[in-house]
Amino acid sequence: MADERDPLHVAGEVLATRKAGAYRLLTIAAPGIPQRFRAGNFVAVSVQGGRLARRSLWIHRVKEAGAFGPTLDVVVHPTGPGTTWLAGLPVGAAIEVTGPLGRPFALPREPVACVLVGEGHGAAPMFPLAERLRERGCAVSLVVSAPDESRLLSALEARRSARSVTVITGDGSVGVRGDVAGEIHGVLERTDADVVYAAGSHATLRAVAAAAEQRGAWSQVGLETPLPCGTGLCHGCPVPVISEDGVSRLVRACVDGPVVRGDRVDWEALA
Amino acid sequence: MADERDPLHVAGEVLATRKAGAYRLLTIAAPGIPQRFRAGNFVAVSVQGGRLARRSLWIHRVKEAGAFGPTLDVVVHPTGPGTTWLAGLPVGAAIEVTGPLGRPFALPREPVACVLVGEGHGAAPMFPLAERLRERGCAVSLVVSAPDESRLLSALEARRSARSVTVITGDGSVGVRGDVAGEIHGVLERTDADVVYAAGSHATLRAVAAAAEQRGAWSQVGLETPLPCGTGLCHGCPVPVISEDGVSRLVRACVDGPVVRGDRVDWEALA
Amino acid sequence: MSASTDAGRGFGPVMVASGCGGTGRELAAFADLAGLDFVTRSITLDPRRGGPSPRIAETPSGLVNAVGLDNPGLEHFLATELPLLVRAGARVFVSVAGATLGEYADLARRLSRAPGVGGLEVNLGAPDQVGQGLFEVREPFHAASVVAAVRREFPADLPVLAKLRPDLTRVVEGARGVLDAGATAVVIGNAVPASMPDGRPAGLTGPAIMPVALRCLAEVTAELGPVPLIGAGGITDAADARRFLDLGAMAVQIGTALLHDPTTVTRVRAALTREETR
Amino acid sequence: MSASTDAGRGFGPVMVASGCGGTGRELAAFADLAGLDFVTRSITLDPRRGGPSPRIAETPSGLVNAVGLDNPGLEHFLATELPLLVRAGARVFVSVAGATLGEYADLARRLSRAPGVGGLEVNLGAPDQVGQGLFEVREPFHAASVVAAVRREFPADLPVLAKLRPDLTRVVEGARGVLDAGATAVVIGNAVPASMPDGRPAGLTGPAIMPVALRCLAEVTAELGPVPLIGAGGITDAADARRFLDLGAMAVQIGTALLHDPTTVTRVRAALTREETR
Ligand SMILES: Cc1cc2nc3c(=O)[nH]c(=O)nc-3n(C[C@H](O)[C@H](O)[C@H](O)COP(=O)(O)OP(=O)(O)OC[C@H]3O[C@@H](n4cnc5c(N)ncnc54)[C@H](O)[C@@H]3O)c2cc1C
Ligand SMILES: Cc1cc2nc3c(=O)[nH]c(=O)nc-3n(C[C@H](O)[C@H](O)[C@H](O)COP(=O)(O)OP(=O)(O)OC[C@H]3O[C@@H](n4cnc5c(N)ncnc54)[C@H](O)[C@@H]3O)c2cc1C
Ligand SMILES: Cc1cc2nc3c(=O)[nH]c(=O)nc-3n(C[C@H](O)[C@H](O)[C@H](O)COP(=O)(O)O)c2cc1C
Ligand SMILES: Cc1cc2nc3c(=O)[nH]c(=O)nc-3n(C[C@H](O)[C@H](O)[C@H](O)COP(=O)(O)O)c2cc1C
Ligand code: FES
Ligand code: FES
Repeated sequence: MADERDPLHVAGEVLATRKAGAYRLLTIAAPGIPQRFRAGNFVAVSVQGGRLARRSLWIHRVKEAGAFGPTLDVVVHPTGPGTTWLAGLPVGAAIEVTGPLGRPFALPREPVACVLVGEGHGAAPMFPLAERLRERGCAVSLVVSAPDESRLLSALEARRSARSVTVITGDGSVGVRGDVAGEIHGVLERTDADVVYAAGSHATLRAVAAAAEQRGAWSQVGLETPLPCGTGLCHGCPVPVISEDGVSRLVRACVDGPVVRGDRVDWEALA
Repeated sequence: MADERDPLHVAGEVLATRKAGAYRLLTIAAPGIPQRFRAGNFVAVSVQGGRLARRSLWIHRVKEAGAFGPTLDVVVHPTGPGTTWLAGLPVGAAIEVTGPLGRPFALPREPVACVLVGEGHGAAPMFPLAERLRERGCAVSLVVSAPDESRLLSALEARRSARSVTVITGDGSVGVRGDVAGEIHGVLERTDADVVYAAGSHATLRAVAAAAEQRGAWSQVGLETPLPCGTGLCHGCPVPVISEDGVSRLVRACVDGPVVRGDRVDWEALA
Repeated sequence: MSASTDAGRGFGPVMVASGCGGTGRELAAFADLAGLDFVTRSITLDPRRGGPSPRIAETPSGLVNAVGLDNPGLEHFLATELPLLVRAGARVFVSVAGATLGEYADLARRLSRAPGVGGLEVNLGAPDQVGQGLFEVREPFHAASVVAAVRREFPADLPVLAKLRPDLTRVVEGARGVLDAGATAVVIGNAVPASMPDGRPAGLTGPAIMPVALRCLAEVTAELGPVPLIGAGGITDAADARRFLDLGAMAVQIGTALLHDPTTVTRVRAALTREETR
Repeated sequence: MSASTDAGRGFGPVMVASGCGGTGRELAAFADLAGLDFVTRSITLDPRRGGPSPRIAETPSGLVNAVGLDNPGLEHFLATELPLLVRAGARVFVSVAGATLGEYADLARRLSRAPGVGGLEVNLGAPDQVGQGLFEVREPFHAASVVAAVRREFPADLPVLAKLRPDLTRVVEGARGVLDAGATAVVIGNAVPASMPDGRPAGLTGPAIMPVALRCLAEVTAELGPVPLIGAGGITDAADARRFLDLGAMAVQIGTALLHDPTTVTRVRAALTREETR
């Protein structure tokens, strides 16, 4: 039953690694995965040494060329044992990767005005999304935010795909001092957005979804809830969503998400 | 109660690593341990990734000089997961080391004729032993043996300390073709040995002990039995020895050994 | 022992453990479902929402889970999940869990009419049976009565597996009881009762528990002789599987390892087949 | 609960678990024995040779051991091992194991006269109690009867710890029983019954079992309220110890971690002390 859209589990290799502020950017050879990528997909990687849960990472970029065939980039924020291990991997290290996983961002049929919000490493999937949207003729405005400059994913390259870029930091070290929740209304207003895409903390996504709803815009949010397996096997990643009929039920964040409609999330129950 | 003879548990570092046939030689900074070393001591190292048993290695050499103070060399034969991990450690790797552990080889008071038998990596402790014995004026004859050349620890340097060196390989790739059990009688005869030291497999040690006893020589054998902790804490390393009164009882290989009198081992029960 | 070994012919040797294969659809990307022995997550009569998040946490060489029997209920399962598995050619063992003997009987009766069901697995060892409102199987005779109730309602030519917790003090009596009650084989074992980091009841699975499951299997074999057993607990590769098979297990189940590497079942099956044909 | 909490004053918070501190002499190189709560390996009336080699094997994040109560017997222990520990200033808890109630009573009586003994620990959960010819403590009342027998012979002002296996189905009743029988505190838990790679009965210890021990401790506290408990199972650092203490344990014991890093007790003690004085 496997088809071309199905994820793969491959023995990958770290091809390059570089520091980007508080993050580490890894370029990984993961045969077959880049070819199937759509913006909003993630990969699940295995950590060594008796750690059984997978670690999920947004696919940040797919490079077509290269001696190794297509490769993928991920942005690693070392916060716990798994991400610290990942960030420390040397070039040449073997790494088990499963992907691309999850529902990607849904693209609008029409060339509408889009706002893309990336908080912290949540900006990672916004860059390839911006490119796809621009290819479709959408007007793309990018919002990147972080507590401080070191956790701000460089928006330099995104400027090519985006009409405008808004930078927000908690400490005001670059761009606007503040947070997404405080700025999002103004951005939506200015850009006259029809669609809002966002990835980041639950609180930020909730604020974005609410602002979009208020304006009558459509929102798609990429949730970061713990994904023990990432592949849909364990039922360990429940997200409460409200169906058309008003009933809240649980879906799996890894296969029914991580990207979901912002107006459908039962934010109260998600907590 | 800690005193200068007590072992230490230290955070060490791999300073150098080089291939030697099938083995890997590691030079390790393990502050305080080299200073306490006596030939026949071993170190217990920790392996990462949820492996709780220690791995024991003979201390092969102690170097006094160096920018890092005294260092120690070990010879690693990668056979299982722990030794394979060790053999693959890069320079700079952190490594937890406990040592020096175990009863060392007892040195004769008089400058007598000694035969030192090292089988495979069991030759590792024989080199520093040879040096100590020569310093005491003993006539040292060295026997190094292995299944083939790749597992033969180079006796080059030992030639300085040894009056004669006998090389035995199972496949005859260098030296005499055969094994220790077959050659040991002749060696003891030729060298007119008073004391025999040996380290290697149980079968080899048993043969050496028997040959020594037959000649009325004194034997000291370094046993390699599994040492779960290496420090005397677990009672997981029983070795049957026969006391003066003829009773066989169990001692701990790690603290009452690994070096024991060959004529005291209950070889039948050791199996 | 009234084990109907006929019904058990051709299991395994490798099965997907309950609760670790998703709905089957997701596993299809990593394993050929055709001919695969697939145990569903435990299905109850009514839908269950399962426990709150986080449901799964990492422990050294293990996972603790408090998934809490999240499942869509029998009806929805039959309508939306079973057909895909059957179409794909899997041999579907539906894991059942109930609050009363009546519920177990009901589940068995209704599943006996569902086309394509290959067998049942009776979950008798959820790590928090009582907290989850399941039939209390503290004593071995409770487990036996559940199996008897299920067996009565389910076609005799289809296997009924009885899944026990790897609890040394009860597993021998438990196995004897469920086999006498008509179980085709005994699955040993389930998760070991444990705690989530925040203290909620949970089940420990994965390589951490393998020596515990092996001991239970060995003890049952030592006490009851060669009876049909299926081993589970921490299997990650063919060598692990071989340890259970060497102790007399007719098959093994793989759970946690699939969450870490979804190709595990495929790999282990292939490796065991290679070994056999060598 | 007739727990004489007076006798328990000043334990821990960190103790050396039975069977993991050698004779004490070896640990002295890595830990200051003065003031250390040291539980000896289990001592029987007569010397025991213990099991054959290999006695200990590695499992993922755990060890399985079949040391088999290797010990020199009470007399030899009193003559050669106890004095060193006492001289070094350790608070010595002698772990006792016996084949009959009479043996337990005998051990307690003779140890009550030995100078320097700080308390007893009654081993009620060896992973292969029967195979090792120990008093069968399958049912909770058996454990209670052992503690009663020991308590009768041992000075009331000295603690008697009762060590139970982390077996969820019995630990609550077990704890209630031994506390009623006069135990000063309950130690939870011992090794989990498991298999050696070659199939021999063994006990699983180390980080692999920590979630199991925590669950048992939580369950006892939930059922019995705040009773004197000592936690053990897989502790390797202060954070691990804190998890047991936060659940209400008055102290913790460290075993397997000492085999991997003999300074563990020193490190954890120091870290907990630092936390407290902060
Ligand atoms: C869809 C998705 C995409 C992600 N993309 C990125 C990315 O591009 N870059 C990046 O640095 N991080 C990303 N994360 C977060 C990352 O997966 C977690 O930070 C990481 O798993 C934590 O592992 P750890 O061992 O470092 O920390 P620990 O806290 O020790 O993790 C322990 C367990 O909790 C889970 N967990 C802990 N925190 C989180 C979290 N914030 N989100 C999800 N699971 C968590 C882990 O998976 C692991 O099982 C993403 C998460 C999701 C769900
Ligand atoms: C006193 C002493 C000195 C030693 N010196 C050296 C040395 O200088 N160089 C070297 O390469 N090896 C040496 N060994 C052997 C080495 O300790 C083992 O080969 C190693 O522990 C095996 O670990 P592993 O993970 O590679 O293999 P595994 O087979 O996976 O080991 C599993 C367990 O069994 C034990 N074990 C397995 N084989 C042996 C063995 N032959 N001896 C002792 N324990 C074993 C290990 O400690 C471990 O706990 C020595 C052993 C002893 C007792
Ligand atoms: C996330 C998860 C969910 C599980 N759900 C069930 C279940 O619904 N019913 C059941 O009988 N066992 C369930 N189990 C137990 C497994 O089927 C299996 O018996 C156990 O995990 C031991 O095998 P393992 O170590 O290979 O995982 C679950 C295990 C996990 C990890
Ligand atoms: C090698 C070894 C020997 C042990 N011997 C005993 C013993 O003699 N008596 C006893 O009550 N517990 C014994 N135990 C169990 C420990 O005291 C402890 O309860 C158990 O190992 C759990 O703690 P840990 O995970 O910190 O090791 C032994 C454990 C090990 C690993
Ligand atoms: S993370 Fe396992 S099902 Fe979603
Ligand atoms: S190896 Fe643990 S006591 Fe000898």
